[in-house]
Amino acid sequence: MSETETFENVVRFENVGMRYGTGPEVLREVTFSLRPGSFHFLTGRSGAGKSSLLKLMYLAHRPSRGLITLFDEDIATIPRERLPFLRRHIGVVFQEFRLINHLSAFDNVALPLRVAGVREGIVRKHVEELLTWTGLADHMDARPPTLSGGQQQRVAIARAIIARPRLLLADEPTGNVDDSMGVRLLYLFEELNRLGTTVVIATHSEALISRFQHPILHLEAGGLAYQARGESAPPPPRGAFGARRPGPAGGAKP
Amino acid sequence: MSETETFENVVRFENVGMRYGTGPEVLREVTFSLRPGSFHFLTGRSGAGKSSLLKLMYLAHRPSRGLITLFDEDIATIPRERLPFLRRHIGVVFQEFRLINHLSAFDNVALPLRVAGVREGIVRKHVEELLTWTGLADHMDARPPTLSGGQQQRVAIARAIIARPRLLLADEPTGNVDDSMGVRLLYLFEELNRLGTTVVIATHSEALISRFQHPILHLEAGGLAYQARGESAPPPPRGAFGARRPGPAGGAKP
Amino acid sequence: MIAGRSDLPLSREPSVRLVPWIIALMTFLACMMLAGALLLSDLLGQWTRDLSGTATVQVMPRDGETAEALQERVAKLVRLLERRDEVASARDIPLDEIAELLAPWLGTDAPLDGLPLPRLIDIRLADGQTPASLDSLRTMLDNADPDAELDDHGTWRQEIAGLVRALEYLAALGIGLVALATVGIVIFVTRSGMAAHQDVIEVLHHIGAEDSYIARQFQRHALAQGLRGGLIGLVLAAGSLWALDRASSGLDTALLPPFGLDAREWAILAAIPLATALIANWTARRTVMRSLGRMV
Amino acid sequence: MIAGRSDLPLSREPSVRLVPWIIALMTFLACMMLAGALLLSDLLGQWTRDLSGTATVQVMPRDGETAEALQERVAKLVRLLERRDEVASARDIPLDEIAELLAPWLGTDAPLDGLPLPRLIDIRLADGQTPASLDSLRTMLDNADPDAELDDHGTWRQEIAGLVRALEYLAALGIGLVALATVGIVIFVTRSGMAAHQDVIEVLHHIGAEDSYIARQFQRHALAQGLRGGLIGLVLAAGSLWALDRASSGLDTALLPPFGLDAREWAILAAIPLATALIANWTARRTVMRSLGRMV
Ligand SMILES: Nc1ncnc2c1ncn2[C@@H]1O[C@H](COP(=O)(O)OP(=O)(O)OP(=O)(O)O)[C@@H](O)[C@H]1O
Ligand SMILES: Nc1ncnc2c1ncn2[C@@H]1O[C@H](COP(=O)(O)OP(=O)(O)OP(=O)(O)O)[C@@H](O)[C@H]1O
Ligand SMILES: [Mg+2]
Ligand SMILES: [Mg+2]
Repeated sequence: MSETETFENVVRFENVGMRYGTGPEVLREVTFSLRPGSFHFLTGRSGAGKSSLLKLMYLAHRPSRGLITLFDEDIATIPRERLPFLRRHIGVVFQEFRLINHLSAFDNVALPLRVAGVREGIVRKHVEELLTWTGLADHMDARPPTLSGGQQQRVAIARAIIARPRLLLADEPTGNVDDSMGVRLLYLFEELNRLGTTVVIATHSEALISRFQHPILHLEAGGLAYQARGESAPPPPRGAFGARRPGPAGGAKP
Repeated sequence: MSETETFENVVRFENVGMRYGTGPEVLREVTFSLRPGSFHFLTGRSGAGKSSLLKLMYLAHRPSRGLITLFDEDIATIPRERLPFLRRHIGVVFQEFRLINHLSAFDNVALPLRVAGVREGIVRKHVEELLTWTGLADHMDARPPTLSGGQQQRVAIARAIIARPRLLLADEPTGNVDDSMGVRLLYLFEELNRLGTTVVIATHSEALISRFQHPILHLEAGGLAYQARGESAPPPPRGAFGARRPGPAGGAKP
Repeated sequence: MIAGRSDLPLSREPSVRLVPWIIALMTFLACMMLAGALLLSDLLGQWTRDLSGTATVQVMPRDGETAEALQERVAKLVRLLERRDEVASARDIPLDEIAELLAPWLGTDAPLDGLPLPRLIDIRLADGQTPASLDSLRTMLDNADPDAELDDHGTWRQEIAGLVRALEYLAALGIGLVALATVGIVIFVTRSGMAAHQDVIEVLHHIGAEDSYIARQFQRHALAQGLRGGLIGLVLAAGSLWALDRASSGLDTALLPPFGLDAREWAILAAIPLATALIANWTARRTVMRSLGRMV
Repeated sequence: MIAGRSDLPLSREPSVRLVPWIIALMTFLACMMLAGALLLSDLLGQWTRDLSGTATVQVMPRDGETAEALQERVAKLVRLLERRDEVASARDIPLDEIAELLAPWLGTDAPLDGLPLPRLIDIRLADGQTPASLDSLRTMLDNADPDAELDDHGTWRQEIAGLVRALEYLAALGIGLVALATVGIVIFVTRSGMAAHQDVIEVLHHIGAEDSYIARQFQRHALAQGLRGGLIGLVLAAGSLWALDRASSGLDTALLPPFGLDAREWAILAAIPLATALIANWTARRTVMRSLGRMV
């Protein structure tokens, strides 16, 4: 997978099932695929399995059956050593944020760049830019427990997109911000999408869904009830959005 | 404060200021009062100070200046030993839930009743009833980390209202549930309100605010921008909602 | 752990589960140290009893005195000595015993009969004698018989007493250190166990639980953990001591006393797990109360 | 702790801050135990050297032999003995020294001149002698002079050797236990320190950090904590030993050797904090790697 490579599908699920431990299947017979550059909402009642579906996509959980491909590679056959480099192309906004409490907002957002070995000067520039954009210019040095719920959520979003991932998975990313901030954040996701990132947003907000007319993946009782068509044009030329990731095989460059 | 006593105001703030540590004031000159049986939305942009205002009301933080009364008592003069009994009359839904991860959903919800010394048979009946009502009948024995975001939020709400508090403070209680569940939960709060509980709900959801026409406390840059009139009739006669709290001075009855 | 509804099952995460084992280990160490010290003091007690409780009176023969006259004088002194409070027993050492003692120097067949040998009286002192009581014995002897001399084994006694004191200092230091370490570790693991429950403390507080109720939950938990750990440690220590006793009985050195503890010493040992549990209990209470005190 | 951007400052919460102190305490204990064992082995070494390296030859006078002839025989035996490899030195004990030794039994003015006293030769054996070499000495003496007899202090030697062995067993057991406890505690506190960072491990993992990168962060942290704790413990132990040395020099008992360690022994002590740090490092790596291994 190189910087310029294109894929047929960013994500493809085929008859995927998933269960936690020995519990019942929370996902059943899930089949869908996401083209590069597509933008989907993931909907469904509370407990329908949205977060679980996302967990499969960001490799936090293995399916109990079925086939999953990421960037056209079967995840069951990818050797473990390569997974970290794959993960660097996937940005995740966790429903419960998962910020590191003893690091400042700045350091939390800088983490993906530092792990990938980006130069500190570049890190500083991009992180400050993005935090300012999300209205956190005054809170860069605050630790997450001293931030309001919405501020924490924005830090989590900034961390997910700072490395300009190829696939962005956001779980309820606007649950703690007001509607106007929610709209502003969705514009941010759309901008990222225009630059080639495939986006999936799990949300309950009917306001957002109706305002931004993107195709919908709807889960009902563990199964995919319908998938609105999500074909989109090949990714547009890339601009200078966020920090550049280091090259293909992902070796950390100092 | 006895079961039948009435108050002029459940909560009264007068020129209240609040700061965290040595930081800037996040609340300034806040003045308002809540009549018994009133129902308010608390709104404001992310970071405006909603959660901070609620913290003052549920006695998690002291004001840096100004006067706060709860049930017509100045909280600065209440002896520390009496605070636990005061707290049992205040139900809180925390923005970040704060469930106890190693207890089952059932035990989390039962906690306020057990702490107050309610009989186990009654505890079981009321907790099961309430969890069923909130759609968690199948998840009573699940521990919070194995619940979905919305399920956790509903457990947190159930815990806040199980002891039928006189004052219910809910911080973004519908951020993780779908709109229909959000409406259902608000009906629950209104039912509680009809039974005499004073309710304050911090929320970003314009859909909810416009659907349920309750007065609004709006925070802007740390100050109370406007307080829509919240006069309401004296509390209606009480029905059998939730478990009965033990009597006035609050001593735990076995 | 759940006895009735007012009990709150506390978490069983790995780091908390380790707590009783750490306490067991430290209790075991403290028990072994204490047992070692008790055995050492037994050993030293025996040595010093052997040496310091004794003295010798040397009765020099007078010019031209017959063996019978000397024997008479010795017998008189023995009777005198036995009447004294300072003396537990006095024994005239028979001539053939003296010959035995002298064998390395005089050879086994030396003709002792013709020699004007001094006679010896072996004295076992009563318990609790001081140098002063030896002095009064000496005065008595001087008056009774100017040719009798008291030898209290002073040099040897001082040597041994110095050694005993030094070893006892060391043992006390060792026990003190292990005790300190045990207390430190028990406090640490209890505190870190409590830290893992900080969220529970906060939630209970906000729900309207009284401070003493919250503290009680954790105290009970810590007490149980401490007691369990302490008992495991005690059982391990008892087992090891028993094994050592068995092993050492094969050693047969007359210098070592029987390698076992008496009932009183076992009781002292058994106090250790109790102390451990109480420290854990007290630490839990203090930690919880202090963290509650920081809240409104 | 932050050296360049690839370093991640780890949390400073109270329970984590305690870690180096616990490690310091255990290191201190281990150092004191080891120092005690080294001193004990010095002490026992001196005792046994004093006793087991010696033997005595008793030369019995023959009937009607003059003092001069006896002296002649003794001198010949001394020359013979000094030529043997087994013997470091042999010394004819002069008559007045014998008289001194006999004083308690014979009185200070006993007329020794007329007595047919046996003569004694004091032998200091060469290093590394076995019972077999004593046997060969005995044979030699029997051939040279049937009236000379070798006394190798056998009974005493066996007593002391038994005691030494028993004490050495005990010391080894004590050190083993403290070492075990130290390892256990270091592993425990390192692990519970890591558990406090479980969330960080997970987040780093999801962000695409390689396992070895994550482990390295924590290893470095644990190594630093272990080293800091170990050094504090070593410094405390060194201070205590110095203080003990000062205190014991006031005790003046000839039975205790000078209370200090030599360079080699200090080097052994200094290895303890190093070992502690390495154990902490290894535990951190294992803990992190295992918890990463459980993730996809
Ligand atoms: N770690 C887990 N172990 C066991 N069961 C789990 C776990 N996580 C989730 N579940 C269960 O799986 C089901 C789906 O959960 P999931 O979190 O995917 O729902 P969701 O669609 O994200 O809901 P929400 O909108 O409330 O966040 C739920 O019934 C939940 O109880
Ligand atoms: N514990 C704290 N220490 C220091 N500052 C804090 C702390 N908690 C909140 N703040 C700051 O106080 C301000 C108000 O925060 P608060 O949580 O009250 O906002 P909010 O209105 O609840 O926002 P949101 O809608 O995002 O939850 C914010 O700027 C936040 O950074
Ligand atoms: Mg979810
Ligand atoms: Mg808030």
